[in-house]
This record gives sequence, structure tokens and C-alpha cells, in this order.
Amino acid sequence: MARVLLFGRFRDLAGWREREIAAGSLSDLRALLAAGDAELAEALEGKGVQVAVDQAIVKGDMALSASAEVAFLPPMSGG
Amino acid sequence: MARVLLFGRFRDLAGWREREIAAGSLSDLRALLAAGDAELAEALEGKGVQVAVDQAIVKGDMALSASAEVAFLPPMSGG
Amino acid sequence: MIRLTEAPFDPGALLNEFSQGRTETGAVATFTGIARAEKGSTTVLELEAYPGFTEAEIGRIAEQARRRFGLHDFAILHRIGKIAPGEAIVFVATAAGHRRAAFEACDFLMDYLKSKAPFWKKEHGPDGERWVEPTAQDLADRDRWN
Amino acid sequence: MIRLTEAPFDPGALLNEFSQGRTETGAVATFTGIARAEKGSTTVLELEAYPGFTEAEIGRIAEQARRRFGLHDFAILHRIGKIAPGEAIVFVATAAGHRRAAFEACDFLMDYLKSKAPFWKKEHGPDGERWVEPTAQDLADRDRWN
Repeated sequence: MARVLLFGRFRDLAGWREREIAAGSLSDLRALLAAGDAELAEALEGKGVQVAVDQAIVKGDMALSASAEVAFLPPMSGG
Repeated sequence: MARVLLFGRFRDLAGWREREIAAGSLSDLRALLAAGDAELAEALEGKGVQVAVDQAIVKGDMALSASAEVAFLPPMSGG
Repeated sequence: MIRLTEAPFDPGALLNEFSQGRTETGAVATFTGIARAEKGSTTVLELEAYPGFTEAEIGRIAEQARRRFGLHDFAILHRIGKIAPGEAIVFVATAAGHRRAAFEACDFLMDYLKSKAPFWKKEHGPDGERWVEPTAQDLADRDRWN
Repeated sequence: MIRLTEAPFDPGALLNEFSQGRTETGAVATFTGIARAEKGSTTVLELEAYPGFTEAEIGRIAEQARRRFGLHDFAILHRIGKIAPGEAIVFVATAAGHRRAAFEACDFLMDYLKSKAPFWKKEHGPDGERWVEPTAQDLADRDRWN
């Protein structure tokens, strides 16, 4: 089960912050999210959005281990 | 009597910090200083040296009132 | 030092602690970012981080700044959670032999924190709430260092 | 606030006092200049001012900075007399709506203080004493603002 984390506006959009989802790859995970919430899935594909797997930024698709932590990160803004 | 103030290395060079000197103009004052201490007078003409009369920077010659305060300022460096 | 905190912090105490015992440093620059009331349009600012990941990402950039500007040291403290107007959001201090390096490194770190560090910022006001993303100015500021 | 002091001062207390009650400021930049030991070659730094004239000249430039960078406020504190390595020589704080103005104004004021403000600086060390004048770098830094 991947541990899926939503940050910033994604959390407000989805109505949840953290979920366990069984997915073998990032693309599987995106498809499962889209089936449940098309609006969220579209937002996750937006400009400037980054994805971290096990706290490292990744590009494109990748296989997910059973204990993977997947975080969807909207454009960042601190200070 | 003009009140003459020396700052920074001028004070070390002259061996004094403040003197009352009777002078009707800046050029008179420079001549009097040169008569007493040629080395000091030459240093006061050096590059980057500024003169303040009554706490305002002046260029060239000017008449001095009886109560003028004349300060000779080596190149400045704070901080 | 890189730290996230949910509690208000004391920039003056951080500056003194950071400056103490430095006999070869010469220059300490700091930046304190303070939550603005925006004339009443913002009542509370809410900052979210990704604990662990956020500190590690800041650390990566801070080490880059240390090498690029020859820093002797740095300190970065960032509030998370709810922040009232007038409270400090972020404090950055840099120490270097001379002032140019200290200023530039502090400026560089702030540009990074504003535009690329893993934080998400929500403004709460009388008209509701909104997520804030980096401005065009923030992105242009960051690109000065490329 | 512009002040000369013969006694050691507390930069952290100044930063906190300066930042307090600012709900629209957004950005506070500071610079603290610290006396360097220069690996033992300087044991004491001695700073001389022209009381009255020095504060007035700094005030003139600080008002120029206020207008040029749209500062909300500034604070400048400068030590005079004998200063030991590790002690603060100068503290400059600037407050503005946004960070770029605060950083630039602080940088501008320090370039002025280093190269043009009415101070004279002598280094005392094991090999005697020497008067220090602005370096070529100080003059080049200052000329960036012309």
C-alpha cells in the first residue's frame, strides 16, 4: 500500500491529506485517483506540480514499492 | 579665534587634537599651520582630505568668523 | 542550523546566538520576514511544510550557498502553522569574512525560500481563504542566480 | 534612529525593538559588522567620529536611502572608541514592504558607512598601530549606487 500525501491546495481540493492506496506504479496511482476524483487528478497534472517518492523528486512514471510514500506538491512558496 | 580640530592620522601626525588659532580665512590658517608644522600642512593638502567649517564640508578658500570651527578630515572609513 | 517551528520565535536571540564568539567573521547579514496584515485583508497566514523533506531540501540549497559565497555559517528558521500579522515567518542569518558575501548569500537563500522551498502558504482573511503561489517577481528574483 | 555609542551594544535587542509592532512591513534586513582578530594581527580596533557632524552626515544619507528604496524605517548604530575582536562595530536595520528594497537599502547604507561616513579607524596589533582607509573594493562597492 502506497502512502499518498497531498499538500497545499490539493488537500483542500480532495478533502483528505493522507491515504493508503494499493498501486504498483505512479501511473496506476494516478489512474486510481482519477477514477475517484477527476478534478483532483487533473490538478495533480498541473503546471509546476512536483511528485516526490520516498522524499525524492521524481519525473515521469516509476514502480512503487509496497511501502512507498508518494507526495503531490503544488508550486512551492515559503517565506 | 578659530577652533581647529584634527581627526584620524592628522592628530597623530601633529601631536594635538584641538587648538585655538587666530586666522581670518582658511588660506591664512593653512599658512599658519605650515609655518609651525610643514609635514602636517602637506598632509592636510593630501588626496581625499576634506575640510568642514562649522560642520559643513567646504571647498577652496573662505573667510572664517571669530568663532569658526574648522575640522580637517582624512579619508573616511567606518563599519 | 535549519529548523521548522510551530511556535513564535525570537529573531534577536537567534542573531545574538549566531554572532557569538566570532572573531574572524566580520559580517553577519540577516533577513526577517514578517506576516503582513495587508490592511486587514489577511488575518492569519498558514504555512505548511513536508516534515523531513522540507528541511533536507533547504539543507541542500544552504550547502550550495555555503560553497558559492564562502560562508562561515548560516541559520535558517521557518515558522509553520498559523501565523498572526506582525509575527516573524522566517529568519535567515549568514556569516562571512566580508559583507558582500554575507548579503548576497542571505538574498540568495531568501529568493530560494520564497520560490522553491517546500512550503505552501494560505492566507485567511475576512473574505475567506486562498492559497498563495510564487509571484512573477519571486520567480524573476530567483532567476538572477542562474 | 541614528546613534553613536562608546559602549558595547546588543544587536539582537536592537533587531527585536526595530521589528516590533510592524504589521505592514514584511521585510527587515540587518547587517552586523564584527571586529575581526585577523588571526592575532589586530588586538583592538579604535573608531573615531566627529560628534554632531557624523550623525548629521549619516542622517542625510539615510534619508536618501529612505526615499530611494521606499523604506518604512531604518536604524543605524555605530560603536566608537576601542573595540575588541568579536564585538559588534556597526548595526544597520532596514524595514520595507518587500525584501528586495530592505536588502538593497541595507547594502547601500553599509557601502556608504564603509567608504564615506565620517569615521576614522585605527588598528592596534602586536606590531604597533595603523590608520585604515577605504579599500579599492570599498570604493568600487560604493560606486555601484551612482
